[in-house]
Amino acid sequence: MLAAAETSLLDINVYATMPFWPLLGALLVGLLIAFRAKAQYAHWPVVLGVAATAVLAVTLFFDLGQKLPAPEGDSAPAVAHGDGHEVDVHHGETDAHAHADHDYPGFTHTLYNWMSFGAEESLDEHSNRWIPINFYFDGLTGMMLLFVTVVSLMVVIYAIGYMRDHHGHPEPGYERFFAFLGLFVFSMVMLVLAGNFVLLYLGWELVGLCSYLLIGFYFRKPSAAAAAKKAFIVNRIGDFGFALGIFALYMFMRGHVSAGENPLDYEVVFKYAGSLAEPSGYFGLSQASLVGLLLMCGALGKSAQFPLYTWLPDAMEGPTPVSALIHAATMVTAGIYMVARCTPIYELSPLALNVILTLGVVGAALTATMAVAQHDMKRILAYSTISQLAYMFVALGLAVPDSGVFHVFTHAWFKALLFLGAGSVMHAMGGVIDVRYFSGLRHVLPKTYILMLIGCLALAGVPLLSGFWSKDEIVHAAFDHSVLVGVIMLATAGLTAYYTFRMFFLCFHGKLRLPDEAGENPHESPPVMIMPLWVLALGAIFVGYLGVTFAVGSGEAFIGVFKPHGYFHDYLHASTIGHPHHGHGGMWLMYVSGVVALAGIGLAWMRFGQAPQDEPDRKILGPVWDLWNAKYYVDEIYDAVIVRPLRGIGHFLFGVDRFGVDGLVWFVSAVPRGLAFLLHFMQRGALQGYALTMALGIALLLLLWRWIDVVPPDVAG
Amino acid sequence: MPGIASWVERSVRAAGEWNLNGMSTLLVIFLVLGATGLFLALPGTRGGWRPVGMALLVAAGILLVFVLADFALGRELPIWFGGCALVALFAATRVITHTKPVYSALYFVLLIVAVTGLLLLMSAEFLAAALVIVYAGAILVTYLFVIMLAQQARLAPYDARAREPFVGCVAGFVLLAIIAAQLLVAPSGVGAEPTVEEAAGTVEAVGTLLLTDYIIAIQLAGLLLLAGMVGAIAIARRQAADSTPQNGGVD
Amino acid sequence: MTSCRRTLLVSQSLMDALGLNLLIFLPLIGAVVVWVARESLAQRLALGIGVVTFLISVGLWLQLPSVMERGGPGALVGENNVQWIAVGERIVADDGSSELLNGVALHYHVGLDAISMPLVVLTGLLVPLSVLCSFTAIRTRVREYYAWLLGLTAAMFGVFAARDVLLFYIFFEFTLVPLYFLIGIWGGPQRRYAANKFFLFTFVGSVITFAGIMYLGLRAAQIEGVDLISFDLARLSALLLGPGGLTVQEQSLLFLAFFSGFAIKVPFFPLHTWLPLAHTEAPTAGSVLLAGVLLKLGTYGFLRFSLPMVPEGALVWAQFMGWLAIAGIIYGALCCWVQSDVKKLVAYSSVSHLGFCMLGMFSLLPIGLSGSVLYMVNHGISTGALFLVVGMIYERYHTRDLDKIGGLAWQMPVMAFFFVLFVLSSIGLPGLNGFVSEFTVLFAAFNSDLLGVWYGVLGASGILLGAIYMLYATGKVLFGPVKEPEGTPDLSAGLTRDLTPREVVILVPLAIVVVWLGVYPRVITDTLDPALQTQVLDRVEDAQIARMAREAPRIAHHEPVIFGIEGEAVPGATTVEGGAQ
Amino acid sequence: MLLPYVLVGAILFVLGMIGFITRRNLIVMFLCTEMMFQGIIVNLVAFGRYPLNGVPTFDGQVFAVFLIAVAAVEAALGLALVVLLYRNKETLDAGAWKLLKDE
Repeated sequence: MLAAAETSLLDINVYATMPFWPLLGALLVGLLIAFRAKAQYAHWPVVLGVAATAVLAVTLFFDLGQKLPAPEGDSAPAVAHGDGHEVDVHHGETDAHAHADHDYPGFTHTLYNWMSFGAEESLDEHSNRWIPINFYFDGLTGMMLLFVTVVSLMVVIYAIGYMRDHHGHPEPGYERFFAFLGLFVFSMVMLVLAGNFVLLYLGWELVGLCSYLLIGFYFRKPSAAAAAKKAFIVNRIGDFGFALGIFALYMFMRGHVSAGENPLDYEVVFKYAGSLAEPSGYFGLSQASLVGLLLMCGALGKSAQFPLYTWLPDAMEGPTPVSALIHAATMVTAGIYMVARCTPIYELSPLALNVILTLGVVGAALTATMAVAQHDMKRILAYSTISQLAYMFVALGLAVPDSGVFHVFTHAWFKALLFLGAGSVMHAMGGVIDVRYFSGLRHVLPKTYILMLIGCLALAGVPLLSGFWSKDEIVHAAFDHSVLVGVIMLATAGLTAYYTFRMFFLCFHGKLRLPDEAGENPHESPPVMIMPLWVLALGAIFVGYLGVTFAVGSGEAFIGVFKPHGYFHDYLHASTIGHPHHGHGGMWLMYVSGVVALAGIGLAWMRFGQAPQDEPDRKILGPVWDLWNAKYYVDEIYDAVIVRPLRGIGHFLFGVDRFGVDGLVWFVSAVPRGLAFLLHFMQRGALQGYALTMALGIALLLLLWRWIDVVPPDVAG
Repeated sequence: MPGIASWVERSVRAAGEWNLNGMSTLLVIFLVLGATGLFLALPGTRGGWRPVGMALLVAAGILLVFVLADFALGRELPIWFGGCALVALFAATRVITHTKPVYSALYFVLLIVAVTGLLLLMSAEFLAAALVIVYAGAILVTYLFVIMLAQQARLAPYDARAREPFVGCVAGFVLLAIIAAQLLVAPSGVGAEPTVEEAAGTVEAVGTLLLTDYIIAIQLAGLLLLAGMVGAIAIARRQAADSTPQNGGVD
Repeated sequence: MTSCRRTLLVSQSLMDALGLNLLIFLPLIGAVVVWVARESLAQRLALGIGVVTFLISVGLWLQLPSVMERGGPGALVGENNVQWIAVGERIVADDGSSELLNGVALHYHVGLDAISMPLVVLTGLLVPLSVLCSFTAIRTRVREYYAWLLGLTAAMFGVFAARDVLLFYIFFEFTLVPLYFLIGIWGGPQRRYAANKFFLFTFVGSVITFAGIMYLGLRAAQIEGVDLISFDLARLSALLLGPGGLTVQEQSLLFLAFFSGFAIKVPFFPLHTWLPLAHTEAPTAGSVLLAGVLLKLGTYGFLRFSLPMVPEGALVWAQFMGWLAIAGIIYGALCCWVQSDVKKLVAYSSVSHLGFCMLGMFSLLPIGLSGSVLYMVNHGISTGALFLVVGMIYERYHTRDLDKIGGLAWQMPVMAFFFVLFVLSSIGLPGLNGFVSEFTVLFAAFNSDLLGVWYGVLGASGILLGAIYMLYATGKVLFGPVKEPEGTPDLSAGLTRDLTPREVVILVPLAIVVVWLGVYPRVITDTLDPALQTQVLDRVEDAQIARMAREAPRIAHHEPVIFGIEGEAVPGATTVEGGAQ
Repeated sequence: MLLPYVLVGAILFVLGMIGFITRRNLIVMFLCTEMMFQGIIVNLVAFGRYPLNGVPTFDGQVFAVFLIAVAAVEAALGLALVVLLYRNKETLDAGAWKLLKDE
């Protein structure tokens, strides 16, 4: 048990408070708003809350690294199965069930029981099944929390500077912004910590809500309001499947679990995950495939995968820190996290993995091409985010979720850096973000220039920066799977380098040009904004080394020093991910991928090095470029194929409601109405007529009385 | 007469089984005669037939005497009863057949007197007196006032013609048939004749009853009378206020 | 010591009984007083009575756990049983007490168990709020208005408290009259038509229910072999499901009889057309109580009467009900999406939401039933709150047309906060109350043997559609550029641009409950679940066993595997059929 | 000896009813209602005097007294109404008032 362990830094109950500090901060800010306090210092509660969480997350990271049993596998010493139970807070019974096929090294900490399922028929009355509020701790949790909270903290600090005008006065809604940010960090930590699927769904929806609220932060702009709505609804489409997946999981699980086990707890689900190999009885799929595909729908929405990615570019309507935090670094990786978390289920379903792989490959390539033909800096980054998320999806589809999570990890740092850098540019340019309106900014924004360069290099996958290591692993796995997928991945990587540096050169190189909005004297951002960027930049450079081993002198190493797979992977293997099988693609691929990245950058330099005003690509590609620029008209197609017909059905049904259903009721009422029409001639208004009717009525009643014969027999004698 | 009596009895028993066909033929004839007679006697366009109607009604009355006499055979039914009953029914018939409301009202007085006789036969002296005083003395006078007030110079068209006499007679006599059939099969209370002393004390007895058991009801009746008075005044006032300007001064 | 404690308990239960009677009669007396009071006093008086009833209802609620501990899951808080209307011959005992021998007896039998308690507290909560929300909205015939509102309150408490079927029916119908006048006098431009339609729809349906209740009473007397017809709930259900009880045909017909009254009230899919109209025309308080409480009379009726009294009928019709519920969910949601009147939109969302409620109920699983009761409460809170907010907007802008207003979040940030909160509760955001009920209901539908996966799938599409129409409305009302009709906001009634403190006071309790029930729904379900099990589910399960026993011979004809009850009972399947009910 | 009285009472009642139905004059119609009262008074007294079982009581007479009171009230109000109606339309024809007619 972690709490009892001597070396653990903090008590488990302290870790369990982790999500609530930002929430507390958000609530305090809410109170400040309610009592109309000054906005100037409204960020403090949230900053402190997030900082507390971040500190806890870092501590937890090291605690878990020490305490979790070392993973079994060929490279690590084998550990007995029973070890998982020693850290089991939730229920201490150690008798392994016969059909429990896996024990994962995580453990659960329950706060309280949330919802009741009532007593199940198969159980005795006293063992209700619950959906508890519980947290699950394992390697994946620790790793996710680490970057989520640290990146969040950086973004929150950055926002203190960003959400102000040039004179340092807070924007309108400053407090609201921080309240939402606090709420978001709470939700995201909840999502990662959740110990059962319903709580996961809670975090899932809450981060969606925060995304909705923050995209719509500038709600007076119709485009922002529409984008917020779109984000929420598209996510809900995925959540529809996600919820069904949870239902299905419960349906399949409840037969397997024993008394006292809550069938949606991670611990229970993954313990009995092996039983999901049975056929489900629907569509000829196995249970694992059905559950896996349904859960995947959620990931498609949340992680902006093809075909549900369309909300993410629009989401850039939100303030830039939001784009950095929610729509690049953290929230959008929730889908990847969820699929990785469910590795024991996906392992059983090649079908689901193939679907994930296909969607990932299509998405990665498609959105990379779109990014080539955009003008808006944030949108370029958004498409690149989608493309990178698709990369991670490919890793999941290739059954190497540790590589996927590694890319999630590295990506969070450099993408947050890029977005915040773009935000810095935007801040200086007075809100203009279209690369056509400015260039040569390296003269006015030198620090931002350096930081952005680091971010772009990392994103492009230039060797020795973090993006390179994680991306290379995925490319490796892709080549292991098939050459076609590998080539597509590699090409996409090249494309990524190309469009990233297209943006970079257009923005920072060439002649200095400024938009009118920038004012006379654009200046570098204040330190409160630049400092977090440095932290992120350090991350962008160095976090990749967590995932490699130094093997100096070994022949099987990149440039003779680095070998793939390192501490990160070992750490991660102490989780539900287990030990994915990695092929040995050979070192040559690493060199190739490095060369491809550099080639992409070089091509971009050749074409955009002087930040040309006209689009050189457009001249070459012509209509194809236009198609890319128009994002393949996917939004328009969705609108025409789904939205309009559905709304048409709504109109139709409302018409049916007004005339059809109501008419039906009218028709039913027509019978008495007709009868009344026939009878209303009797209503002649003459007094005697009524008297006559009354007399006849009395006669009839008497007849009836006689007929029923209620004269009591004893009186009749 | 005994033959008729047994025939009646048989019929009555048959009626006990309940169907209309089995009912006393005598009663049926009475009902038919009465209905036809009343139909013809009611004011209307059949001016020439009114005497026929009257004759039929007289025949019906005689039949009724037979029915009653038959029933009373061997029991103490005073001859006074027959007399009062016939007078009452005659008066009642005239009330509804006479074309002139004044005469209707006067015949109604006769009806009251006859009913008083019936009540006396049942040794209900107090009620008999009350009936004469309240009805003949008070109510009918009011009626006459109103009739005078609203009197038409000549025969009013609505008095000259009955409204749907056929339907009315049929409905009325069907109801009567059903009631009579019920009565004939129902057990008939006999009750001991009161002694002279008892009979003499009815006023006291009724009075005691009214002021003991029914004291609350009496209060309520008083309240009702008061409310009626107030209502009548209110209506009268209202008409004075409302209708005068509209009708340009009827009075 | 023991006797002392017993005395304490007795006096406690007497206090409870007094409290429950006050709950019903205080508003009734209050109605009369308010009617004759001074106009300036009427508002405060009504509010005071509303608050007192709320406190009483909470007080009774706090008694519930201890009462259940003493008296088992079916125990009643504040039980009262008096013969009220009795017609027939009596036998008088020596001590002067008399007992009815034959005829009809109607008991004033009231009491609250864990099933009705949440709804009573919900009513208690909504009544003072709806009084409070009328302070500025109602400016004509003020005394009458509050009198009718309090009359409605009494009827609503009575319905949930009644333990006598006929008494239930009396209160059930009695709710119609005040609301009829509330809509017909203080409603919108089409109020007369709306009031008539509302009255006719609900009344016609419930008359058939009345016939069903009469049949139940007669049949129970027949089974027991007495001349005395009475309608006590416990007696009826014990008799009707005991030996010689109702046959399946009778049960399914009786279920339809109940259906006609309750389904219109719910309202179920094809019978819902009165609802949008009534909601749009009703004054805000009327809408709040209509959506918050009165619609629950239908679902409560199903739960309290249809399921326990005619469980086999419920089994026969369960799938039919499931389909209707799903049709309601999808149909209502799609209709919502195309509304331009925001109040009508919320009204249609009720159709959709109550479809969820019924779907859970007819899954006939423990989780589904408790989810369904939770849904009743949650829908009452979130939809009631939405109507309140919409009413507040309407008071200022005199329009509810989505195309005429917009961007109000800028003008009224506090209102926007509450609006968004209640919208989120309504679309089932986890952590808020709507989620718990929605999720459990869908769980139940998905896992039910009677309904099954496809019901769950189609029902779950409501999650998606709900988000679409609600966010559509939110976007139109709150976001985008500010759009206000000419000459508004109208602040003549002493309002401010954003919510006044009074209005905030109205919404804050609801907001608290929304969050509270979202994170700790067990405050209801801990007592609710055992009560549902003994009051409803046990009977349904017995009926299921009986049904299986009846079908066993037929199945045995085709396959060797026999669904036996208690193993060897199968050869005498007919005896099982008779005995197992 | 109940039956003869009751029969006469019934005939009086029915004759009154026929009169009420067939006559058009409001005053005569009112007279007819009084006639129906007479039939009922006879019945009440007869039932009290000749009970089906037990000894004669005076309750029938008491009821008849109340009936007379009611009749008096009815006459007062009814005649007031008749006068009112007459003043409004100058006719005693009951057919002149058909406001309840459903067009």
